[in-house]
Parts: sequence; structure tokens; C-alpha cells
Amino acid sequence: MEYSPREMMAIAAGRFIKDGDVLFAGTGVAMLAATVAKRIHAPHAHIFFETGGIGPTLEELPMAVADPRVMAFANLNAGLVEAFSYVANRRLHTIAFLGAAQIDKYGNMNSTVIGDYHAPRVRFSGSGGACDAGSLASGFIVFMQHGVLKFVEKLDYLTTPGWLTGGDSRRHAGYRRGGPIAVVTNLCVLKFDDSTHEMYLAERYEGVTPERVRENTGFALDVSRSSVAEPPDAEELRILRDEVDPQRLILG
Amino acid sequence: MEYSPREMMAIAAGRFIKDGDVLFAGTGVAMLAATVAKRIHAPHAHIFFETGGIGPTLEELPMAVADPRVMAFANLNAGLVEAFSYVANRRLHTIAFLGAAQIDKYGNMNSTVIGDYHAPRVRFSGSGGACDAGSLASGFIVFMQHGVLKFVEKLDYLTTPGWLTGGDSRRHAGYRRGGPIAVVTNLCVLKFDDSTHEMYLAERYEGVTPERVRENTGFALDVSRSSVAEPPDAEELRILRDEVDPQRLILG
Amino acid sequence: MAQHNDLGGKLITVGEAVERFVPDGCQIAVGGFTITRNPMAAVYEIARRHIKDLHLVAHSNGQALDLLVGAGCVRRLDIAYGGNGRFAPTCIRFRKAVERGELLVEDYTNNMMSLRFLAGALGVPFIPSKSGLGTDVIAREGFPAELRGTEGVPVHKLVVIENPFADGDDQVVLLPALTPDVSIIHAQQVSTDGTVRIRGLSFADLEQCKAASAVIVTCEEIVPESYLRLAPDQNALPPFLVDAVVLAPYGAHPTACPYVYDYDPAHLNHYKAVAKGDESWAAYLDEWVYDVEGWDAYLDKVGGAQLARIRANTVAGYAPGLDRR
Amino acid sequence: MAQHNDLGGKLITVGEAVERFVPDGCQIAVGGFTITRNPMAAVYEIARRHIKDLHLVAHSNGQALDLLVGAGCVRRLDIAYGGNGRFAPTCIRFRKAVERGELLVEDYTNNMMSLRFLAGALGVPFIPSKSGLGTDVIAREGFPAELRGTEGVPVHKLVVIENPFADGDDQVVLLPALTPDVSIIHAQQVSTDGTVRIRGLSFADLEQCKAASAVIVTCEEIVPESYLRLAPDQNALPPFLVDAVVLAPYGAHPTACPYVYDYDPAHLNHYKAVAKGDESWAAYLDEWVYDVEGWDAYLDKVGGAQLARIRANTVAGYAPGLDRR
Repeated sequence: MEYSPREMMAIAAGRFIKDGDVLFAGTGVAMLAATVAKRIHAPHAHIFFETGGIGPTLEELPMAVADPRVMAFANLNAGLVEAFSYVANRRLHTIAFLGAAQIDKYGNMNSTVIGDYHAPRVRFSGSGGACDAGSLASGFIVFMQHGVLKFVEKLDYLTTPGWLTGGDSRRHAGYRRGGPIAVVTNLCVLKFDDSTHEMYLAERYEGVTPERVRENTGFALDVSRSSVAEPPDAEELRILRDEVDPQRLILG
Repeated sequence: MEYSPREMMAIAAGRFIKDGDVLFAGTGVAMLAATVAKRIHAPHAHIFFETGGIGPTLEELPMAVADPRVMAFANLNAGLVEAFSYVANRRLHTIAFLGAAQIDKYGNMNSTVIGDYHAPRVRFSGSGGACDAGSLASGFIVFMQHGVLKFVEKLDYLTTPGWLTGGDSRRHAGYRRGGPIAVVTNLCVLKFDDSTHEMYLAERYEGVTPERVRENTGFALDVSRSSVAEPPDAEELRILRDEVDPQRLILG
Repeated sequence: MAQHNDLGGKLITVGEAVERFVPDGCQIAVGGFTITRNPMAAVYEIARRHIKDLHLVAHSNGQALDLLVGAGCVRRLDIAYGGNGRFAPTCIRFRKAVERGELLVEDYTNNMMSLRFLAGALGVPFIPSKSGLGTDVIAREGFPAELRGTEGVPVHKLVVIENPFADGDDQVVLLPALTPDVSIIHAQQVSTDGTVRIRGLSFADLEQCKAASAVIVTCEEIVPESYLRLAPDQNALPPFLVDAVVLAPYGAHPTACPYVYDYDPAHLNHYKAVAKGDESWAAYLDEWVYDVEGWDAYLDKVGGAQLARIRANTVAGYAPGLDRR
Repeated sequence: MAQHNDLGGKLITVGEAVERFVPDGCQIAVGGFTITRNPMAAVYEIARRHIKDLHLVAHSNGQALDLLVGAGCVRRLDIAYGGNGRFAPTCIRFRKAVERGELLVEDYTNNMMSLRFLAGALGVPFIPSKSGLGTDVIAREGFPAELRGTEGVPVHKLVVIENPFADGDDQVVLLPALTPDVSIIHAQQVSTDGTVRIRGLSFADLEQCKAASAVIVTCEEIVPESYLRLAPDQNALPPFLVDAVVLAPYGAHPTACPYVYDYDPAHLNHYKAVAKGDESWAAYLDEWVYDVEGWDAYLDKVGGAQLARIRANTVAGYAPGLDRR
């Protein structure tokens, strides 16, 4: 069965979601991943948005986290302060979905500038809630297009904390939990070593070689532990295409 | 026209309220003062409660600041955090009405214990919101029964900050505004000297001598600046008795 | 409307809820304020089970506080106000317990306590305040030094620092966050998926629940999920913060549950009278707590006519003209 | 229903409101978030009047932010996110202005900015956070040293301290409170006594208004005081915090006003296209800002059919099936 890299990304990321997780979603592929997972294997997962929309029915896909569609028929409508209190809540297993312009081998991310901070060549949106989710959630999953300009040795600006400088550095910085769980790209799924917290290739999609992943990564990457990812099945694709994004707003 | 000391207290205190003031009310005489003032000379005063009831119609008198009557037909119902943010709001001229077990010559008050703090002879309710209103509001007005056990040289416990040790001490402690404006008792109205911030007798009620006030005050009191208070007029009494507390829940 | 399900196992009896979430010695926050929306069905159950050594953290939860203290369930108390409005300017059993040295008390203020719950809810270790500078609320610690840093007791009652964003003369009080083991509140409605709606003032109930490790919600009724989803702006807590739901009609009695029933002045006045004497108080406990089988029996004792008398006007939220003297 | 009064002098035109409360150089917060409930009628008016040197403080107020920046009204910006969701992952005129060095930017996060407004609302000088430790959000200051401590700019971007209630390894970020000169929000309803009701998410609008020195509320409609008093739980701001009320139907266009109208995908896509070129952008400003007499003329330009197309289903809150590509 044919499927696009974006469809594979949504399904691969959705597999990290456990039933009962509380999901901090953004727009884009993250929303697809969360919604598909909830409809397939995590029916008791709760989706919420940094804007304060908690548990909406999402009958239509939101185009932004402030879209009225994140408020419609929700469990409750709150505000930013309350939404971030849920991200941080020690009782909840909150998983965030994040994207960025750059990522390094410890899963730290840049969504602020390319070039000098005070005279940037490119200015991006800035953190939004990404730094907060990276700081406060139980863990986060990253979506990236794979490429050497995005997977870099050194970030131009560290917006969102991953494993910082690896090892125990995250805990020593003052964080009690959290950190990146996986990076889901158009080529593969990357994870982090349990002790060094360095990124490694975990699963490559059908037809993708370890070499191709390595060529598209701007830092040395361990590809020795990789296997081929399970492709999406027909039911996953049907739900994704027919139920979740029939207008192909995000699938394109 | 006959009137009781409690009626005089409500009316005397109400006269300190200016149109547009935002009034932090408790139960008891404070509520009568606020309500009478709003119906007579301060129609644009806003009454609110530390529990979060903002601008209720008060068709019936509440028996506690959490009484459903402080919520009924209110401008809005909030919570404690929000209510105290209004007390502290620098834009608002918030006036609080407070009572206590003891008061000293600088208007500091005790509503916590009599005797040793760790083995008290008498335990009272504690601060509630009194310390907060004393700390954060634009000013506060105190209701007390006059007596040497209540107007004391030294408090057993300083619950609510008045002018602290007088002069500029309140500002040096870190407060930006506030402090006691007046003390309204069953005998008189006391104010505070503009520079020393010591209490003095400002107005004594009809038939009350300066000497009687002094005898009932446990510290040296300047009575040289006092005049006789204007008694309540018929309209004030009618509103108080017929409209505000027809059940005589507080007037007794 | 179909009969509600068991809310995924969350719908349990008040006895099960107390059994599971309120062990001896735990730190507990109860919702409501003085005479309104105290979770009394749960509080009576805690007293009935003789739960001991509770560390109660409260702003002004008058009636629940006094019953728990009077029944000997509480050993430590962080508190702003132990009173019940016009019914008891100082809660009577609370007062006696402190004067007899039966209770360790740490005094804060209402703003401080609500901010401490807010800090717990936000997941930050402390929160600043400009209240209490120069007062004994700041100068005096209530808990003995040996308790400091033990379970549920912060290493300092509070800390005063200079505002690092100012040039001086700007002292700020840092208050330690509260993260109670369990928070119990009473709400008007819980939906079949566990969403909570509170009507009228929420006091600090929501901050208490967000800060706590476990949340019990007793409620007047359970309503369809679809109903609460029609007006999400009015809902208070999401399902994922609620551990146990207890259906307890009149579960706040003798305190009020706005828009459902008023407080019960007859019971509160009776309480005030009997709380004054140790013997009459012991008799009250027997009559209303220990000899009562459960909440249904309690409501039978209150009596149908009295419950009818205090029923709230559903528009005003209280019982207009109720004799409250 | 009788025609509403002038709300005690508070009901003024959007021009009067901007004239009175938004001088050149002031610090301003605008409500809403990316493509929802931005106070656009006021924002277009600010642009039309060529207000200069604003210090805009924002979490993620996308569309308002980009128009104000693109019209050259903003000199300084405290910001968490300059984007517009799927319509513009980075706001286009914002991006150009930063890359050209026309804007001084201090980067925070959404949680930080909302907490900074909360601190301003609570009347405390700072508030703690556990966000951003070890990141450049903390390490890098955006504003030059010479601005520090001047009007509206804190002496430090933020301060990291050790948690005084812990034993070590517990760094905490202290964020300076925000107290903007003026906060402008758009609400669905204001009552004849000045009470404000917001439907759907409130974002950080309420904190912004409580922290500000002046508050302008533009609204879809003015309703009787007695109506909002029937459901006080649903109201957002009391009359005493509102300085000016502006009746501005469709006043959030092209952003959404939940339960009244959706965002306007046609306008947002057009905006995205024209914002990319300096000439086409200048033409947009002429066509939609400077050559437009006022809000009525703006709505005529949008056109009745398009306003009908985006009208919200009053139950769902948005326009189901709206073509949003």
C-alpha cells in the first residue's frame, strides 16, 4: 500500500503514545499523530493545547492552537497559565509534540534564529510553548524534515532544552523530569541512548538506507542499532485520510 | 432620633467611602457600612469579597464572606487568588474594612492569639484576609469595641500591619501604599497623625466625653483634636434599618 | 437519559474513597470556604473512620476544619482562618484544641494560602507575595524546628528576600508551594467522563486540586458528558485530574452548595451550641458521626422538611427569606 | 431591550480610545492568540493613526503583532512566538523587521509571558518558573544594556536563583512582572455597567488586563447588565477594571471570535501572499489601513458575503466546513 512520508511520520509518532497519556499538541503533523493514536490504540489519551483548550472533540482539524476548533465541545476551556500548569503537573504523564528549525545530537532545538542572535540571517517564530514543554513535560517527541541544515553540530540558538550536554546534565540544570524521547523525520525514527543521551538511528522507513540518514545528518550518528520501521497498515491510513484530515489540510 | 452605637458605627464608617472606591468587605458592621454608603453617597462604589464575589447585588445580607449571597447576581464570581489581585491592584482605590481582637496606637492589629503564641490563653481565628488587606489595599478602616483589653500598648501577636512603628516604617518594610485610615468604635472615630502615624481621637459620638474614650484606651491617646460626630440622619437610619438589615442580623 | 456508567472505575462510595486516598498521617486539603461547599459527606466519613494525624492545609475551610479537628483527626494545620463567619467568629473546637495544645498550627493568610496552592498547581517551588511584611505572620513559626524538612513541612515557613529587580527597600515574601497528598472538594456536577463543573465561587478549590497528588470530587449529580461539553467555558477540572468521584446529594450539608441548597442555620446554630461543652460535643459526635451509618442516614436525621426549607432558589442560588438568626 | 447608555462615559469610538490611551512610545499588550480574538479594529486604528515606537508585550498574538510591526508602529517587542499557525509559521513582516534590525526583540516563552502578566496581575514584582534552564532564552538578552531599567524595561531580563526551600540542584527562574500601560482585548459581550464576558479560550487576556494601567475592550455587542448578572460565573472582568468600551462588530476580523465568526482564511491567505513583498505590502497597507475611513468601511471591503461565509455556528463556535485551504 502506498503512503507518503508525512503519513508515515504521523503514524510512527502516534505509536509512542500510550493509553492515558496527556498530550500537548501543536498544529501540523503532531495533531495528526495525536488524533490517529487516540482513535486507534490510545482511546483514553487526552489531547490539550497550550492556549487552554482541554480535550476538544476535534471534529475538524485546527489550523493553529488558538483555532476555535480547539475549544469546540471541549472538556473545558481555560487559558495559558492553566494549560502550562497541566504540562508541568507531576501527576500527569504529559507528552509534547514539537518541531524546530534545528536540532543537535542531544535533542536540543532552535526555533528562534539562524545566524547571530542580534543580527540574524533568518528569524523564526521563537519558542512559543516549545521551550516550556521541553522543560516541563514528562517527555517530548520531535518532528523534523531530515537534512544537514537541520540536524546540526551546534545550534545557532538553544530554544528548547533536550538532554543539554548529555549524561546527567539535564537533571543538574534543575529539571526534575522530561527530555526528548524520539525524533520522527521523513526518513526515520531516532532515539536517545539511555546513558549518554546521544541520538541514534532506531528505525528507518521502508526503502531508506542507514547511509541516507547519515548523509542527511550534520553530526556523527550511530546507525548500528537500526531496524526497519513497521509500515502503516490499511486501517491506520484509512483513519488518517478519511477521518482525521479529509481536506488534506496537513497531509497536503 | 434614637440610634444604637452599632448603627452609628456603620454610618460613621460609611462616610469614609468615596464614590468609585472599591470596597473589600467582610461580614458584620463592615457590610452594613459598605451597603449604606453605596445606597446613599457612593453609588459607584464597588463591593467585593475575598472569596471572589465581585459586585453582588446583596439583596440579602451574607452571614459569611463565602455565603451564596455574595455570589448572587454578581458582576462576576471568581476565587481567592483573583480577589486578592483586586485588593493589590495599583490602579484601584481599594478600601478594606477590618476588625480585630487587639489594636495598638499605630493601628497594627492582632486577630490570632492572646498570650504566648505557642501556648495561647485564647486562640482567635487568625488573619484570614486581614493581614493581606492591611498589606495590599489603598487603606483600611477598623471596627472595634472600645476597651482597654482591645486598645493595647503591645499586641500579643501582630497579625495585620498598620503603621508598624510609625513614621516611615511602613514604607521601609516594603509596602508601597496602604495603612489604617480610621478606627471606628462604639464610642468614637480615631484617626492617625499624618507624620507620626499615631492614633488620635478625631470624633466622639454624641454624649461621649474625651475622658471616657481615654479611660477605655490602653495607651496614651491624644484627645485634643476631637469634635463631636455628626449623628446619623433619618434617611441614613431608614436605609440601614429597612433596606439593608431588616432581619437585624447584624444590627442585633 | 441513560443511567451513568462507573466513570471508568472512578465512581466509588465515599467510604471507598476515604479508605483508598486518606490514610492516617496524610496531608489533606478540603475545598470550600467557611459555610459554603465544604465536602462534608467525605469529612463526616473521615471522622467516622477515626482517621488520625492528618496534616490539614486550609485557607478558611471553617466547618470541615472544625469537625475534623473536633473529632481528633488532625495533628497539624497550616491555616489562614479558623472561623465560620457570623456563626462562629472563631471555630469553637479548633479554638479549644489550640488552647489545649492538641494541635500544631502554622499561621498564614488567605492570600498566602491560596498562593501556596497556586504555586503547587503551577509546579513551581515557591511564589512571591507582598503580604505580611513586618508582622508576626512572618516573624513567628508555628511548627517546631524538628518538623522542618520532614514530609509535607517546608524547610522554612517562608523566606523574605530583596526584590532582585528593584534598587532596594522592596522586600518580597517567598511562600513555599503546597502539594497535598489529597484534595477533596464538593461540586454541583461531574460528567460521565469525569469533568467537573462548579457553580458560584470556586474559592481555591481548583488550585488545591491541581496541586494535589490525588483528587476526590463529591458531587450533587452526575450528568452526561455531552451536556458539560456544550459549555466548556463553565467547567472547572478535566477528567485526567480526578481520581475518585462520589455521588453525594446534599454532600455539603450543613454548608451551602450554591444554586442547589443554602447553608443550614438550624444545624450550624445547634453545632455552635453543642461545640462549647466537651460533653455536649462528644454527644454530637456520637449522634451525627459515629452512630450514623452513612450519608443517607445522616440526611434522614436532618429530615426532609429541613432539606426542603434550605433548598436554593435556582436563579438566586440561595434560599430567599430563610430564617438565619 | 432599551438602547444602551454610554456606560458612564466609557463607551467611546475606537478612534477616541486609541487617541486617549495609546500614545507614541507606550507599552501595550493586545489580547488574543495567533488567529483568534485579536482586537483588530483597534489594531487597524493604531496603524491608521501612525502611532510610533510602541513597546509591544505579547505571548503569541500573531495577526495583531504582524500588522503593528508591518505598519511600523513597534520599536520594542517582548515576545514568545511571532507566528500565525498554519497560515504563517513565522509572521512575515515580523520576520523581515527583525532581519532588517528595525525591531528590538526580547525572547521569552509562552509560559513565561503568561506568568509575567500573572505577576503583574497579582501585584508582585516577579514570579518563578522552571522553564528554560540551560537554554539561550535564559542566557541571551535581546535588549541592549542601555535600555535596562528604563521605562517598561526590567533591570534584568530574568534572574536565576537557587530554590531557598531545597537542598541544592534546584535552580529557579525569576521572571519580572509585566505592567503594560494599556491592554486592549476583544470580547463577545460587554454589559451596560461595563462587565466583560469572553466566550471560548481567554488565553492570557485577563491577566493582561489586570496587570495594565488602562484597559480598552472592543466588543461584538453590548448587553443588559441584568443579563450578565444572571450567570456571574461566566464573566471575565469587572466594570472597575475597564476604562473604555468600543462597540466593534466583527472587530477581530480577520481573526476569529469564537461562537460569532471564524477566522477568514481568504483574507489570511491574501495577507500571507502580499506580506512577502515590500511593494505588495505597502499596497495592502494603503488598501486596508490608510485608505479605509474606519471600521464600517473595512467591513464593507471585506464584503457581506464573506462575513456570512465565516459566520460561526453558534453551538460549535466556528464555521463547519469552511474552506480553509
